[in-house]
Amino acid sequence: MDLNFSFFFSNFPELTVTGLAFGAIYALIALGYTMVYGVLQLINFAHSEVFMYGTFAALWFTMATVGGGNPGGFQTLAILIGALLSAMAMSALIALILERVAYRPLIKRNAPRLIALISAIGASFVLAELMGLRDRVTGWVGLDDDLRDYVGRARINNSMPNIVDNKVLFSIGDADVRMVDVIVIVAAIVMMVAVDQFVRRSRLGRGIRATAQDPETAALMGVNSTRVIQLTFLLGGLMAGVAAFLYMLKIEVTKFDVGFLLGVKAFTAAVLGGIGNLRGALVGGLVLGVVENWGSAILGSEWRHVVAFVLLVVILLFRPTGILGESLGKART
Amino acid sequence: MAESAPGRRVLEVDALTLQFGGLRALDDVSFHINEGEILGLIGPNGAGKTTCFNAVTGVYRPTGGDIRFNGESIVGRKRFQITQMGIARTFQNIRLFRSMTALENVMVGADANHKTGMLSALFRLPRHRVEEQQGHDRAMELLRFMGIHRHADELAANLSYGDQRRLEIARAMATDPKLICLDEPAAGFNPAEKVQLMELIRKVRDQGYTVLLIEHDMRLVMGVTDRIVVLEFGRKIAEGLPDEIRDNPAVIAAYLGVDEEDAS
Amino acid sequence: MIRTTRSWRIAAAAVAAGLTLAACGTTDDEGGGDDENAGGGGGDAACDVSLAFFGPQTGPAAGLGQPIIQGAQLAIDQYNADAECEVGYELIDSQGSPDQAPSLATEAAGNEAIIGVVGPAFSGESDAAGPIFAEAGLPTISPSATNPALADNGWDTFHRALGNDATQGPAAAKYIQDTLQAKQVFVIDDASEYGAGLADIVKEELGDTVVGEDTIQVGDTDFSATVTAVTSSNADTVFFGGYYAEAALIVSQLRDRGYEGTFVVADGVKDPGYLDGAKDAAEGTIITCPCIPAEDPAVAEFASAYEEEFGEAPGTYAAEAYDAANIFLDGIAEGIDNREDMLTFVNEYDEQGVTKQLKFDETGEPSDVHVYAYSVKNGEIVSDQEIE
Amino acid sequence: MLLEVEGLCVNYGHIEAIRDISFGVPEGTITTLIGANGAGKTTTLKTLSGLRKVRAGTVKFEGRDITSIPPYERVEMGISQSPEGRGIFPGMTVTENLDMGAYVRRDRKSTAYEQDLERVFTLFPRLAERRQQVAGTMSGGEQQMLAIGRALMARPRLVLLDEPSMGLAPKLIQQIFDIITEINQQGTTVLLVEQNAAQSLKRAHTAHILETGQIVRSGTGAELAGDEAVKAAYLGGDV
Amino acid sequence: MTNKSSAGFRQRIIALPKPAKIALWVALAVLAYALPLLEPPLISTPGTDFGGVLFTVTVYCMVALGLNIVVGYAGLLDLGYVGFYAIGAYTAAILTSFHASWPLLLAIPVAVAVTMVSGVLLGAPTLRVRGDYLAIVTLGFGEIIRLTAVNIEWLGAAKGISAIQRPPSIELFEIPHLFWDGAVPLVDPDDTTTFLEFGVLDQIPYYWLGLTVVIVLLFADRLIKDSRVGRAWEATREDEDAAELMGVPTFRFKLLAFSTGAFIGGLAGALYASRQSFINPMSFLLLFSILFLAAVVVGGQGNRWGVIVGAIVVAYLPERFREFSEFRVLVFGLALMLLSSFRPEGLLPPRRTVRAKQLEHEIEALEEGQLEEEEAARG
Repeated sequence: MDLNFSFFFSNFPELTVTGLAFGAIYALIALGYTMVYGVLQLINFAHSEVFMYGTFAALWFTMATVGGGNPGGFQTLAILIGALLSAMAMSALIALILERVAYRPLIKRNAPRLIALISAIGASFVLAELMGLRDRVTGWVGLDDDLRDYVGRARINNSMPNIVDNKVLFSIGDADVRMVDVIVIVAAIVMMVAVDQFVRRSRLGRGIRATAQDPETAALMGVNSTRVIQLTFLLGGLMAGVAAFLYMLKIEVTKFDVGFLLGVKAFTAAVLGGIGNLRGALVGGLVLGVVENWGSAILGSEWRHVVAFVLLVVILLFRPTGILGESLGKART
Repeated sequence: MAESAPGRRVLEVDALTLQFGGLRALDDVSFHINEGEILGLIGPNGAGKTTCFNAVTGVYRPTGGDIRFNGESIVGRKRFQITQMGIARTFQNIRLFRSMTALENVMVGADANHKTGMLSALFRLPRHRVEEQQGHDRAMELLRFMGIHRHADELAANLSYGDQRRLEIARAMATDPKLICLDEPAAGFNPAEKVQLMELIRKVRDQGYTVLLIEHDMRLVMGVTDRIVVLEFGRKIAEGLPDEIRDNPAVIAAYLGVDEEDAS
Repeated sequence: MIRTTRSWRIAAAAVAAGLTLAACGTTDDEGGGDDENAGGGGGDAACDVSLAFFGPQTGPAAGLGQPIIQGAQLAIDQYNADAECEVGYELIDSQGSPDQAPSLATEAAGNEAIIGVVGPAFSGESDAAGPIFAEAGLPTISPSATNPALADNGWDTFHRALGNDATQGPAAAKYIQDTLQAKQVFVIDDASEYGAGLADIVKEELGDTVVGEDTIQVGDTDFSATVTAVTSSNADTVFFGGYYAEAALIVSQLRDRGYEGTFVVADGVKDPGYLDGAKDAAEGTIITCPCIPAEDPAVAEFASAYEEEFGEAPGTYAAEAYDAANIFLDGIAEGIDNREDMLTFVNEYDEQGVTKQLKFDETGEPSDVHVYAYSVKNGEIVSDQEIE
Repeated sequence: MLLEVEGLCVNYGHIEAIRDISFGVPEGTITTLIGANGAGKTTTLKTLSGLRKVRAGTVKFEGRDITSIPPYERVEMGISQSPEGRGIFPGMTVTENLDMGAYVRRDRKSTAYEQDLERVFTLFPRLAERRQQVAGTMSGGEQQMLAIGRALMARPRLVLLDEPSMGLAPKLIQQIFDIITEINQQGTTVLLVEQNAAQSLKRAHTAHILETGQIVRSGTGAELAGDEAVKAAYLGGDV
Repeated sequence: MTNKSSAGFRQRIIALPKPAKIALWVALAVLAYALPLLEPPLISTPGTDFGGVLFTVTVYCMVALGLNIVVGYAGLLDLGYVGFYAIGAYTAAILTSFHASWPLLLAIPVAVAVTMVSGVLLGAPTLRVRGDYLAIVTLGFGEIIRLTAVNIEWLGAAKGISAIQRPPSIELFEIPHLFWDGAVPLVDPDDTTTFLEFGVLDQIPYYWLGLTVVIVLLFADRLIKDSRVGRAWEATREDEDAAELMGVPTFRFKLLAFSTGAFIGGLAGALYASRQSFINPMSFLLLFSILFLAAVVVGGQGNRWGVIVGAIVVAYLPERFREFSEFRVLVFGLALMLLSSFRPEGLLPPRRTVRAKQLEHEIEALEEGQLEEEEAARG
């Protein structure tokens, strides 16, 4: 293992910006983990698939609208917004289905928390495999030929038409900062702030926090807990949809199992920041993205994930409840 | 007289101070417990009784002052070590090992003084057999003493509320303590049960244990304790015999209030 | 025992090719065999025999298994189309993991009808299953396992229908040095057996011209640190040892950041999926491959037949799988119905295949490997030259 | 009758926690349920607020059958509860806790809302001093005040109080009961569940004694307080 | 209710006199040993070798028993158990083939010891972290182990390590297999297994070895569970603070649970490597940690027979239902979801949980919801 510090220092700004961009995506996904954990104390293992379906929605929308060449100006913006909205809608839908099918029956029976984790793992397999076998499904209903462009190559990478010109916006030192990275970082932070304010200021947000702290008492205050749980999944899903859209903008390629690794990382980010804490998700995501990039630069990209997990362990040793600690949920003893 | 009990000081709390952030939960509190005595610790809610308890049993580490048990400082020791030294406790809100049987709960207490490890257990070495037998016998004896031996094989979670409270005391006694700390043992009891409890606490003392008792029910406190320490806002405001405390104007103002019906 | 598990899709493909579905199930009759001796088209061809595919049909590596399954399927379908006795085709799904390989190989070894195996697909599962096939005397021809060490295990049943890393690596390095005249090369690999093995050899051959290296992990999608490393190294050429999925992402992200050097990859990237994934960014990529260019009529014929049957251009190693299956099928056509004879037949085989002259040396390596360079032009992989 | 309970049975598994109890809460009164631990008091309250499922019987509020409507709708109708063990939201400030009490109200910006807030702060001056304090750091007595104040923020017709005196010092107990009486005098109907029989009988207009899930005696507070059997079982003699 | 019939069955077993009980167990054990020879239809696995699958099942049983100590007894959620499994396998591989050529019987104890030490090294800093934080830390640990193996040449990198030693063979006699003609079992003289030949083509002796280890572990598990150690684990799981205050050095016992779990994981890994004779990092993906955990939870954490059942479900069913081919993972996922919602306590929950569940409601009713206490138990 050679330590390559000269490379790291000479490219510090670029490594940081690209790290922040990917970290912003982690942060948005982490939000879904953190909210569900805050309210239900459950690790929503299938959240990674919520994200994955969002990437496909963005992909399909773009494929359907772009057609041949590269549209210009206003049309591009319309397509981008459409792709964003369809990703959000798809992810939110999947998140709600997940809540209904994989969680509500267990919550009703007051099942042990670990079994809910297993149910989520099962749901994650099912969702990923359904996407990976989508050509079979359309085959059965006889739509295979019509939908070939959309369902074909079910188990390998599918890529999105390139619609944003990734031009250099400005430079820091001799590092170029590019369009897509800026869009990703800004959009992620705006969304996170919006959600944070919603949960802090709005009546429904207060309902979420109350349910997180004490579900039974919250019910006595007139909070409809089923609604609150749905809302939590919905918000997490919407944010995963935004993440999915931004991811497609940046990476342009998706696959039925793309969620797994990202999900693990995003969950790591959530824990890093302090699970249950919305701002923690943002901080955790950004820190994770940046440190991964730095670590890759110094040690080599093969140690990227190792760097991430070592960072997690080190942080937890010094701050056992993450960088910002828990706040949405009650402090657990 | 306070000194009527056989003189030796089991526990000495010396200028104990405990600070959480900006909040001073205990401020220069000093008192002691003599061997064979029942000491009551009372005070309004938030006065620092449970905090004091937690400091004595090692849950919190004091910010200042010292706690000595049999002359030895326990500050900085681990909780299980303090238990092994001879301080045991019960909890305000019952904390039994719910999915273990009553007998097993008490045996966990008895295990505090045992040494059986993995290998002795695996090969059923003599030490394991001896300790297991001793633990079992001691646990049954304590269950019988508490009058709940018929429920020995029931899950702790399935015992009635009163029996759970008794089981907690039995479990604490099984650790073979010198000092046993009871945190609101009468919470949730009706008057008849409280009378039984009072007798039980006396019986425990008569077995040679020293008792530190936190309790709100004044009838019980007045009836069973040898001496009382009163805390308010983290400070000791009075100490003395039950009768002295009852008539202490500071205590009446801070704690008892004027309604005789409850305080009598 | 129901022996044949075909996906509906392949069955459907068979129907499309004008075959009867009855062929799908082999008969259960224990030792009954066919009463009528195989006459007709196949002459004295053997009956009641099967070939097997051993590799990932499901799981994360399924994308690499698919073209192999289909390549061998095409060969068998073409054979069966005018054979009296149809050859069965078993799909043994290892999910690409060496974990399940021993049990699967043992079962395959116990199934006497299987007289030839196309696979195992990956070197890892080859390592785990190889001793079992060797013990059972069941000949295998791998269309895709490239770890040079596999041939050194002394399994006489082991063969492969493609050059190993040790033949392709130097060729790639030679091309980079001589044809591209590269001064500064950045080498990336994907830490897989195939990719790391190849990259190591390329690095060794190139020596001092290598100005930087990095290793990514299969399944990663964000390579910004690697891209920064490449751009800041001022390399004029990047070599990537790995498969097409990551190659497409890396080249896109490199081009996205304005990198303009040459991107060189090997046969693991010669797949339509690379073009789909990288689109414009793929333009100009150099792909080395030990496989004959499509100008050759046999190759073109294979490609069009494949496309007709499966609706897509042949993917990575489809042609090698087709060749491997055809070696066995030639043996079956000659009446071979047991493993021992098949092994001898394979060891002595020497015919022109779609990818190369198919002849094995005593360790099971193809004895005559030519490496060709291809390049991506106008969104297509076109042949460039043979690397001497 | 503001609240009418008829033939109520509640089960846990196969065990009957509440067996066929019937009682009413007249508008404007304090009604108390007293009984030992395990008698079914808390279960009754939880059933009234919809947290437990009813096996048989009906609950009527203002004449309307509410037996099977969910808890949050009951709050909207005007039943609010201060739960056992206080159940404040430890991570929220005092003000936020009070806001939670008004969760079902949509008039958060109105003067009526401000008035209600002032009313709570007048009842509990201690809370007024601690508006921005995080509730989890307050003492047990203050938490109890907050829980009661929070229940009032819903502008309930009926407030259910579950053991407000539990774990409190004698002096505080009196204060709490004084405040309960005051709340009632301000026009809110109170259903009080208590173990502190002495205090609650003294304050209540009507009282019911629960034993093992059944009502064994009913009467006015004074009647029961004077009853020898009740005295022996619940008020305790001198020790 | 299925509970009732099984409870009735259990009652009848318990009522048997002791010699009869022992005879019953012995008969069960003999049946278990004979299973691969019998090749019973329906149970036997088409498409893959039955003996090999059974060996895999025994490895999963070992892993499940080990993980059950960590998760089920001590209540520590470990999502990186595959890391220990990997350490055991790699140590055995390195010592018998890659960097040395020790005999396997010497390498296994060392592998197990190394794994145990690694358990202590991982546990010492991380066991202070609670609950779900521990889950993610252990998950990270498992991944670190795998990625280290992928990236370090000394550990074989992605190429892996081949020619790992097999156990020494003692070839004694041959046992014929059965052969089923419809419902009629016939003895097949051509198909035999040589007793204790750990060869290449016959996986059955590995299964026997694995089964023996599982049986030994079951005994050991029982001995430990019914002792001060087992009680301390349970008390820690139930209420860590209370346990500490009752004189249980909870940290030490958690560490003991962790390293005991690691011990068993390492043993399973070493045996697996030996049967496989080849390992590479592919066999130690995060997915396996998840499957191991699924085995424990689906089976019924805290009950040694439950986790055995869980291990069988997780290891055997996907092999048995190879016919689903590409839909296997989908079907497995569905099965996990269905099991979770229909048997939330696991297939065979600990007897106590069953009893506790039945009585909990009664008590709750009688005790009138002691809220705080409930929370303490939940938290």
